[in-house]
Amino acid sequence: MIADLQNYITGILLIVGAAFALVAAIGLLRFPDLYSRMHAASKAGTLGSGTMMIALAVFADDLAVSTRALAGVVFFLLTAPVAAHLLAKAAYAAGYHLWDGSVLDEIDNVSSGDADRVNGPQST
Amino acid sequence: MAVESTTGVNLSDAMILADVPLGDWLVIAPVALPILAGAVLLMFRHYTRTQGLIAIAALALLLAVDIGLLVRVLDQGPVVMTMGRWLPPFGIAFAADALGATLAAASALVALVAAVFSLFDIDATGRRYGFYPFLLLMMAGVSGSFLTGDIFNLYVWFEVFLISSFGLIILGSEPKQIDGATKYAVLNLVATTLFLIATGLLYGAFGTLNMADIARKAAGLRETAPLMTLGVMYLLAFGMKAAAFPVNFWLPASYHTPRIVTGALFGGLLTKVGIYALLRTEVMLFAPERAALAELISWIAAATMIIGVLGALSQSDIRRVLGFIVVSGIGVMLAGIAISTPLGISGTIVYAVHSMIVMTALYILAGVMRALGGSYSLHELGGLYRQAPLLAAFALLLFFSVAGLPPGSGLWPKVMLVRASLDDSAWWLGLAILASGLLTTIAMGRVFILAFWRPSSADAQEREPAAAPLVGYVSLGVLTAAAFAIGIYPEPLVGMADMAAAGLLDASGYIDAVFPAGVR
Amino acid sequence: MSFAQEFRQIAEIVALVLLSCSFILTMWRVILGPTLPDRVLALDTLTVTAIGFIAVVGIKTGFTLYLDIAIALGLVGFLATVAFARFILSQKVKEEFAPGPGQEKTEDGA
Amino acid sequence: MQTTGQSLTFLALFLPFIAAAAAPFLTRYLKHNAAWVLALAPAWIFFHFTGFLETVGKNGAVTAGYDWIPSLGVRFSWFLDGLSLTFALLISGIGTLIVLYAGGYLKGHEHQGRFFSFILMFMGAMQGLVVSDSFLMLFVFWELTSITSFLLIGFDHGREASRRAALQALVVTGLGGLSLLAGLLVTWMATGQSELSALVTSGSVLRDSPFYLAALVLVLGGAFTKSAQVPFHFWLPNAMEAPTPVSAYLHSATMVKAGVYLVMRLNPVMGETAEWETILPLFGGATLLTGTLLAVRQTDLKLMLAYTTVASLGLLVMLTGFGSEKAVEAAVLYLIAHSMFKGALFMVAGTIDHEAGTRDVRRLGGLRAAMPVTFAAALVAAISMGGLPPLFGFLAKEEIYAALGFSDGWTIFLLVVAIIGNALMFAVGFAVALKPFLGPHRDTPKHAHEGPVLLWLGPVILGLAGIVAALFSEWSHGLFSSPMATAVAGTPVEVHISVVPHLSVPLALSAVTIVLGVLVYLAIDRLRDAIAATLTTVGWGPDKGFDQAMRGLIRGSRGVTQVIQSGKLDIYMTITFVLVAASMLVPMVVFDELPAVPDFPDMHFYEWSIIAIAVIGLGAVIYAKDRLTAIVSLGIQGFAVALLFMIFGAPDLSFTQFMVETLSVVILALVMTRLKLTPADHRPTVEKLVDISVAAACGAGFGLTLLKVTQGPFDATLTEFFNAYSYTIAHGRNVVNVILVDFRGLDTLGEIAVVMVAGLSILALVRIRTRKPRADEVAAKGAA
Amino acid sequence: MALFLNNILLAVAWAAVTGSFSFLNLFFGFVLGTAALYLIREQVGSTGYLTRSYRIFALALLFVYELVLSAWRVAVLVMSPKLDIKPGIFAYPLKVDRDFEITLLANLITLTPGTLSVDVSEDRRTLYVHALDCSDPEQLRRDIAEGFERRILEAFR
Amino acid sequence: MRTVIFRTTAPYLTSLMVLFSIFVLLRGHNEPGGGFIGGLIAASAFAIYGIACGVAPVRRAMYFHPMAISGFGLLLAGLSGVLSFFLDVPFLTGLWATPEFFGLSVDLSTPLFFDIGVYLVVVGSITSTALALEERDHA
Amino acid sequence: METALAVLIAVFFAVSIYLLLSKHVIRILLGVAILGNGVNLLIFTSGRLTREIPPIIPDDLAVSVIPTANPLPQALVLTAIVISFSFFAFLLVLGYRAYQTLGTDDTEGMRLAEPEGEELPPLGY
Ligand code: NA
Ligand code: NA
Repeated sequence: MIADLQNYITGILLIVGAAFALVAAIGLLRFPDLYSRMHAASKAGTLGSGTMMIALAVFADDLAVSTRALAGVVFFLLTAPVAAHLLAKAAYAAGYHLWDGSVLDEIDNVSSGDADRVNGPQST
Repeated sequence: MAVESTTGVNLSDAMILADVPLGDWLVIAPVALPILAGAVLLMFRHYTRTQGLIAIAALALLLAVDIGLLVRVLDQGPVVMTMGRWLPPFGIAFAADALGATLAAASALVALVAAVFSLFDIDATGRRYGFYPFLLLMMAGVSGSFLTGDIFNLYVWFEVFLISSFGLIILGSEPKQIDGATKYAVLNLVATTLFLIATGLLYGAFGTLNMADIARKAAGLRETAPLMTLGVMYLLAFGMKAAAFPVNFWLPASYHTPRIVTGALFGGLLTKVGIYALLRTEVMLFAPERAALAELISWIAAATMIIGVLGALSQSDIRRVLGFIVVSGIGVMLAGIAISTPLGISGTIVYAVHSMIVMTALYILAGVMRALGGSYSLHELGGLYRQAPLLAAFALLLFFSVAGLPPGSGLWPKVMLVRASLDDSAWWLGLAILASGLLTTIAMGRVFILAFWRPSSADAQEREPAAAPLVGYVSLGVLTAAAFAIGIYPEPLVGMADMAAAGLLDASGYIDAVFPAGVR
Repeated sequence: MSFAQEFRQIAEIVALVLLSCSFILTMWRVILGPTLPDRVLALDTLTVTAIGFIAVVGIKTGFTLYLDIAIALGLVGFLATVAFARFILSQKVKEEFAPGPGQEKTEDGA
Repeated sequence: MQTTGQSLTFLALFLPFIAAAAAPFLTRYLKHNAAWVLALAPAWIFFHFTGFLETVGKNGAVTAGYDWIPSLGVRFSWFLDGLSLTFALLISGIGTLIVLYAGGYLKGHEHQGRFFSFILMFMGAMQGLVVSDSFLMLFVFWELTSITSFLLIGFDHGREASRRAALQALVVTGLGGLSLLAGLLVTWMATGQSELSALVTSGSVLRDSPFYLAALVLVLGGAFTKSAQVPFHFWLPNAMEAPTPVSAYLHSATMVKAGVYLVMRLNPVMGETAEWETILPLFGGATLLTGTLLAVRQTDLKLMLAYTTVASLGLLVMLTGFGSEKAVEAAVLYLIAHSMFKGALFMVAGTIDHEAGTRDVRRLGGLRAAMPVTFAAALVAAISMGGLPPLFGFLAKEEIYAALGFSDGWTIFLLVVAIIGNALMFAVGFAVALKPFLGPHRDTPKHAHEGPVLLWLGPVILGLAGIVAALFSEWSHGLFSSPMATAVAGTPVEVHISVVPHLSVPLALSAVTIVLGVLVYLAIDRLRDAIAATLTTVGWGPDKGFDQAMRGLIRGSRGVTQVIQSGKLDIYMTITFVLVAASMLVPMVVFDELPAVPDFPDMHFYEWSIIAIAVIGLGAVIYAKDRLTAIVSLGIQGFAVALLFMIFGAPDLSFTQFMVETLSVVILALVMTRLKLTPADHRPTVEKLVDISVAAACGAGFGLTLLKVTQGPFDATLTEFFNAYSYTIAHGRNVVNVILVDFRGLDTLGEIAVVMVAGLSILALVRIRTRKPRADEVAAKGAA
Repeated sequence: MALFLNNILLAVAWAAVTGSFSFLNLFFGFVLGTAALYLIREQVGSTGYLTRSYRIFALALLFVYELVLSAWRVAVLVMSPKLDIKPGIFAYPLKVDRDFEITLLANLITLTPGTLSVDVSEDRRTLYVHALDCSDPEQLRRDIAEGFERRILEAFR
Repeated sequence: MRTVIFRTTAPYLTSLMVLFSIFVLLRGHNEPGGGFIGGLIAASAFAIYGIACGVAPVRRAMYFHPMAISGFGLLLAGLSGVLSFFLDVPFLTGLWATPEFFGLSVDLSTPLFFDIGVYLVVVGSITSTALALEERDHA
Repeated sequence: METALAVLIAVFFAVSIYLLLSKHVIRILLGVAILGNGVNLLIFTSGRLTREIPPIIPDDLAVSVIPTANPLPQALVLTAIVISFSFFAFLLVLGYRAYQTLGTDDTEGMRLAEPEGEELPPLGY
């Protein structure tokens, strides 16, 4: 009975996770600029693989494996935002434009210390 | 602290349980010793003063060990140790036969002498950034290559000496050096990669990596496995390592760029490892395949000798002259492999030892000439005969050696190889050997008359006469004496080479040593 | 074989299909670009997707030892993105102020 | 063989080298008087060899020796018969005189010790050469004579002419040496004999073998170059660049006879064939004429003698090749005579040079009063050279004419050649011996007077020896001539000719020769101008050709090298990969090793998707327009590989691959931040097409070979072993790791050595900095 | 004290990773953690560290809730046939001023789909956040201030 | 890189990764992992630390020069092979011992020390490379 | 499976060699990296393929009972990966230094060791 439950939960988590991964990929394709794409990629993606890791944790009979899988999820939650932040910051500092349809850009010149600004603040 | 089995398996099915005689350690010591010494030197690389002395001590010990090994091999046949005491072919076997032991001893001698010379040639920066660890690790790689009985392990040792040679060749970071090193590194990487590929495929076909095992299985696999293709791949891979025409370009492109002592080590050692590998694979493992390629190898050999020496004639930088001379010598050694009669193989081995000693000595000579004459260029050098008569005597003996004239060491292998060519009806190969000898005589004779006899130019005379480096003389003296000794009494070396050649052509002794009776 | 197991196995296949689609779509972004950070992001996404993939393969084969690879991948995938970010940052600055090749000062040893 | 005698002979062969080694030290302490000590070595050798005269005369030959290189079947063995013994005595005897003479001549020279050393080595080499029995021993000593003569000719190395002459000698005799080696090896192969003593008795084997002509040509190649036969004659007169007449003497009077010795030695083996009897007289005759004509053209005493030496060698070769017993006798007699008179004349020329300060025959005259002893010695030598009684030269000349005869057109032709040659030599000989001494006294750079005893002792002794040998001809024939002629002919020969003239055709021919010679002597100045004019008109000779050949060789090799060693990595790589492709595809096709056509692979869809990722990643690397995109794409294909490893059950590999791929990308990115590299591929389209073809061929080769390999059966013994004992003995469940740290731990040890060294080299690369060379330094370095 | 806590956490992490909470393993993890912390001793010296487990737990709970909710929103957005987004970067004035808190806040913002921390100003007073829907930046600022930032302040002060 | 977020996170990540690397190293004999992979992870950790906080803190943190660590690793690996010399068994023979410490038995073996050697070599060399390159970049 | 891999490996080699034949150091380096992967896959495939079953002996057994993937090629590839990574790193830094010191990333311009139009050696004596 517990085994069946394990199987069901594993299956569901797998599908949900994979679906999120797909969403991430689609978002990566559909969104108009880097910054928007990052929402899809680093969030949906992390969530997706995190879910699949949890599926593994559920599936595994070995407590050690399960705790390790969960520890892995925590690792991702630690690293993913830092990576996303660094990439966004670097891209912005290096002068990669926001999408033309963006409605706001409140970063002012002084703060982006690493490089010259390319875009001025845009407001609608 | 003994090996034990957890589940009661019979250990003797998997392991050699007999105690290892102390003397068998001689076969692995030439690798373990320089690795450990190199590691220690690296840990204390800021002690630049003592680095050289420790390295020399380690290399002297290495030479002693190699000589001990050679004596043991000559005395009782191939010495084998299987690492981790696993039964061959499952563990990596080190197997020293006369071929490997001879070349290992010669290489240790050369390295020791070069290390002595390096005291003069390598400055504190060079020591701090690893000259001696590079040298020792290179020797570990070279020794490992000569002694291992496992083809993948051979690849590993190739890589060890290759990466160490990279370290040596870039040490100093002169622009010219970087340029030469780039070509050296890229092309050599291609060669070793090809070696690795061939080895991977060989494993796929044979299911084993132990060379003795390969040797005894090859006959049964000719139907199904593409052994001809593998044979040619090895030929190309090792031909490139040995700098055979037309894949020799990496050598003249780079050997003149690093510190001269590095040139000495390279010129003496590295290409000979390629020759060794050719002997091991083409002669011992792929004999029928080699026979089918004999004609091709002969032409490669002839072209290599002649192209090499023509290159030497065309250069004005002595180091570049020497680089091409190295190539030319490779052609001579290939001739023996093409012929592959006992005499031919033996000639190749004698030539290899001769070339190790003499090429190293010639590079060191170039270094001393540069120290005294201020240049490597034949345009600028002069007056060395008057300045340093002893050096001239060394130079002359070495020039005669490399040209194959008495009383130098180069005469006998050439005699052997010409004779072997004639016996094999490859008269044109013999002719090529003799022609390359004549051209080498011209090339070296020109160096002598220009650099030694010709009075130094007016502006050179204004220069302060440089003091002759004592270590240069010592190194040269040792190597020249060795070349002279081989020249006037070659019998011991020829005897060893004969033994080595016999062992290659009939691998049963080697196989029996690796797989003693009763082992599957 | 119980229905629950069958369900899980179907879910594995579905997940693999979805992940394969994600791989391909992500690759598409790599090809399209258009900018450097877009490609880096795509690579990052690929890493993340690969982690999921490893988890699915781990479940499918029963060899949960693949998990450690996934963990390591999570850690080092981060490193790649960091390095790229650093590269992207330096690039702009460099192209304006970088010294030409070989114009460095003499400096022997350190 | 009595061992004491054997070891004494062995010592005799090495004594010159020992003396050579001692010479510089002795000279440092004894100055020129060291000559007296050093001369003891050749003198002792001379007396040692005289001890064999009786045995050889009785028994024919003495052989002895030691094993040298048993592995090659090479012995250090000597062979003393009439031929070698006579040569040995000439060499050691004259050698003694030469050492003494050199003591006087180079008195006070700063490198006198070195010079003693060289001539003693040279002597030792000659000595070894003529007594060698073993082929290879003969060859070793042969080459040693070349080498020591190189040193002697270049002794006055400050002058370019000396250096040129030394190199020329080295090249020409080196060429000959190699030819000789080849010839000896062919002979060895054809006959199975590697010792002269054995070969002499099995000449017919060689003559009948298909290798005869090859052996003949190759051996003669050695002999002719050494003995300065046309067209290799040019090096010998140039060798007179040697600073002293002493070395010049060595070259002309003995060393060059090495070739003659060889020809004589092989006469019983190779002779009496059409080839032998055509080639030798032809070259010998040509050399005789060329030598004498060029001798007439010279004004330098040393050069005049040198060219007559060339001529004499031609005569000797001609006679040896003539093929009759008489001719052999003539050759033997002439050889002995020549050694003595030419030796004396060279020493005389040297003495004149030493005392008067010039060797130009046009500036010398009237020295008879100042140098009476020298004049007397010169006169005796010239008489012998001119073939007048009562000297040994007369016997030789008579025998020559007796040998040639009038039997057919060929012999008449040779006879005419011999007469002309002898006449010219007569003239030159007297020109050397008389012109400086007769006539009115002329001013010379130095005020001439008689030289010290060391200078005149040699010529006088040689002159006396010539007279004694001629007067007591039966005795000297029995001692030298007959045994030597026997050895050369290969059959017992008795020489009987004596100084008592008796009316005969040869005597008439001698008279003709003398008349002609006197005429030439009188007209020598005009003749000289005429020859000089002719030579100027021709404007080319082998000597000039040598320079052209050397320059051509260097220019040509530069041309070849520039093509082969282009300096462009791109070309090197292309050649390499063309060969890589060929190394797989050619044997596969030629030796029928192509794989069978495989079935379509059964792969799961997700496996295909990983393969697709890999391929797309690879494509992206190629098409990447900027380097970062390329790096990203590189990472992608690496990831795909890692995933492949995973789905094929290799977690460790996959793990490592992910790590390594990431770190590669990281390091790439770190390095790239400092580089401003050309982003795109600038290869021209044609080159791209070539490169694509090469790459595709290589790819196909690897793929096909792999397919072929995997289609064969697989031997899984190793795998089974590792699986069986990984846990049970090695205590590890991860078989891959157990292989890495235990079963094949040594691979791993090497591997980490690689990692360590790579780290250290990178550190060295990054840390050791040099400044960029300035443009002018680049140029300078390029030239260096 | 803070270091000691860190060390304990590392030991627990070690135990979790190795899957064995035996005393020996925890001890071993603690020793290794000490070594690991030693490596970064310069950076961890100044961080104040007070455990308020309940508040941390509450923060975690909020995070999971936000994560799921906004993930769903982004998924819907991605999958909707017409991509209707108004992205932009808005400045968020920070109340938290410690490095650790800023980092935590920024990371939590980033992890929640729909918002992404792009940069922190030099003076560490402003966080620049990219939002997929930036039509009402004031609302977004309010959400953060009332949500994550408040919980962080509660948990760590 | 000049960002507070990264600089704050990196040290923790570094220690976490070092920890994980040791874990991977020690279990390598029975599960995927081992010295090489562990070493790579640790080297990545130091690389990140260096990128985030600069090279100098990393160098101080490691105390020894990375290449000296690498050399020590090779020495350790080599010596664990040489140990068998004293037992009359061939080079690199796996030797096992289970000594007791405070009542707990601990498995010690030469393959373990060998693997630790591998780990140290990899950590040392790759960290040295990464730091050298990062340093040049900052220069 | 081996067939599919053989084709893929062929593509790996072709791409890598195409890059190696380029004149630009950076492309050559990319080629080196890909070459390493191609070789590793080749060795791996050469020892025959097995799906998904890693050569790890289960906790409750002393010897694997089901056929696992061949561990030996895996060990060889591991060694090879490490080595090729080391070489790649070295070459990368070398290429970088070459660019710095020689001022070009075009191998045709790297002519310091073998300069064009060098003086002939002395033709005299
Ligand atoms: Na967010
Ligand atoms: Na090309």
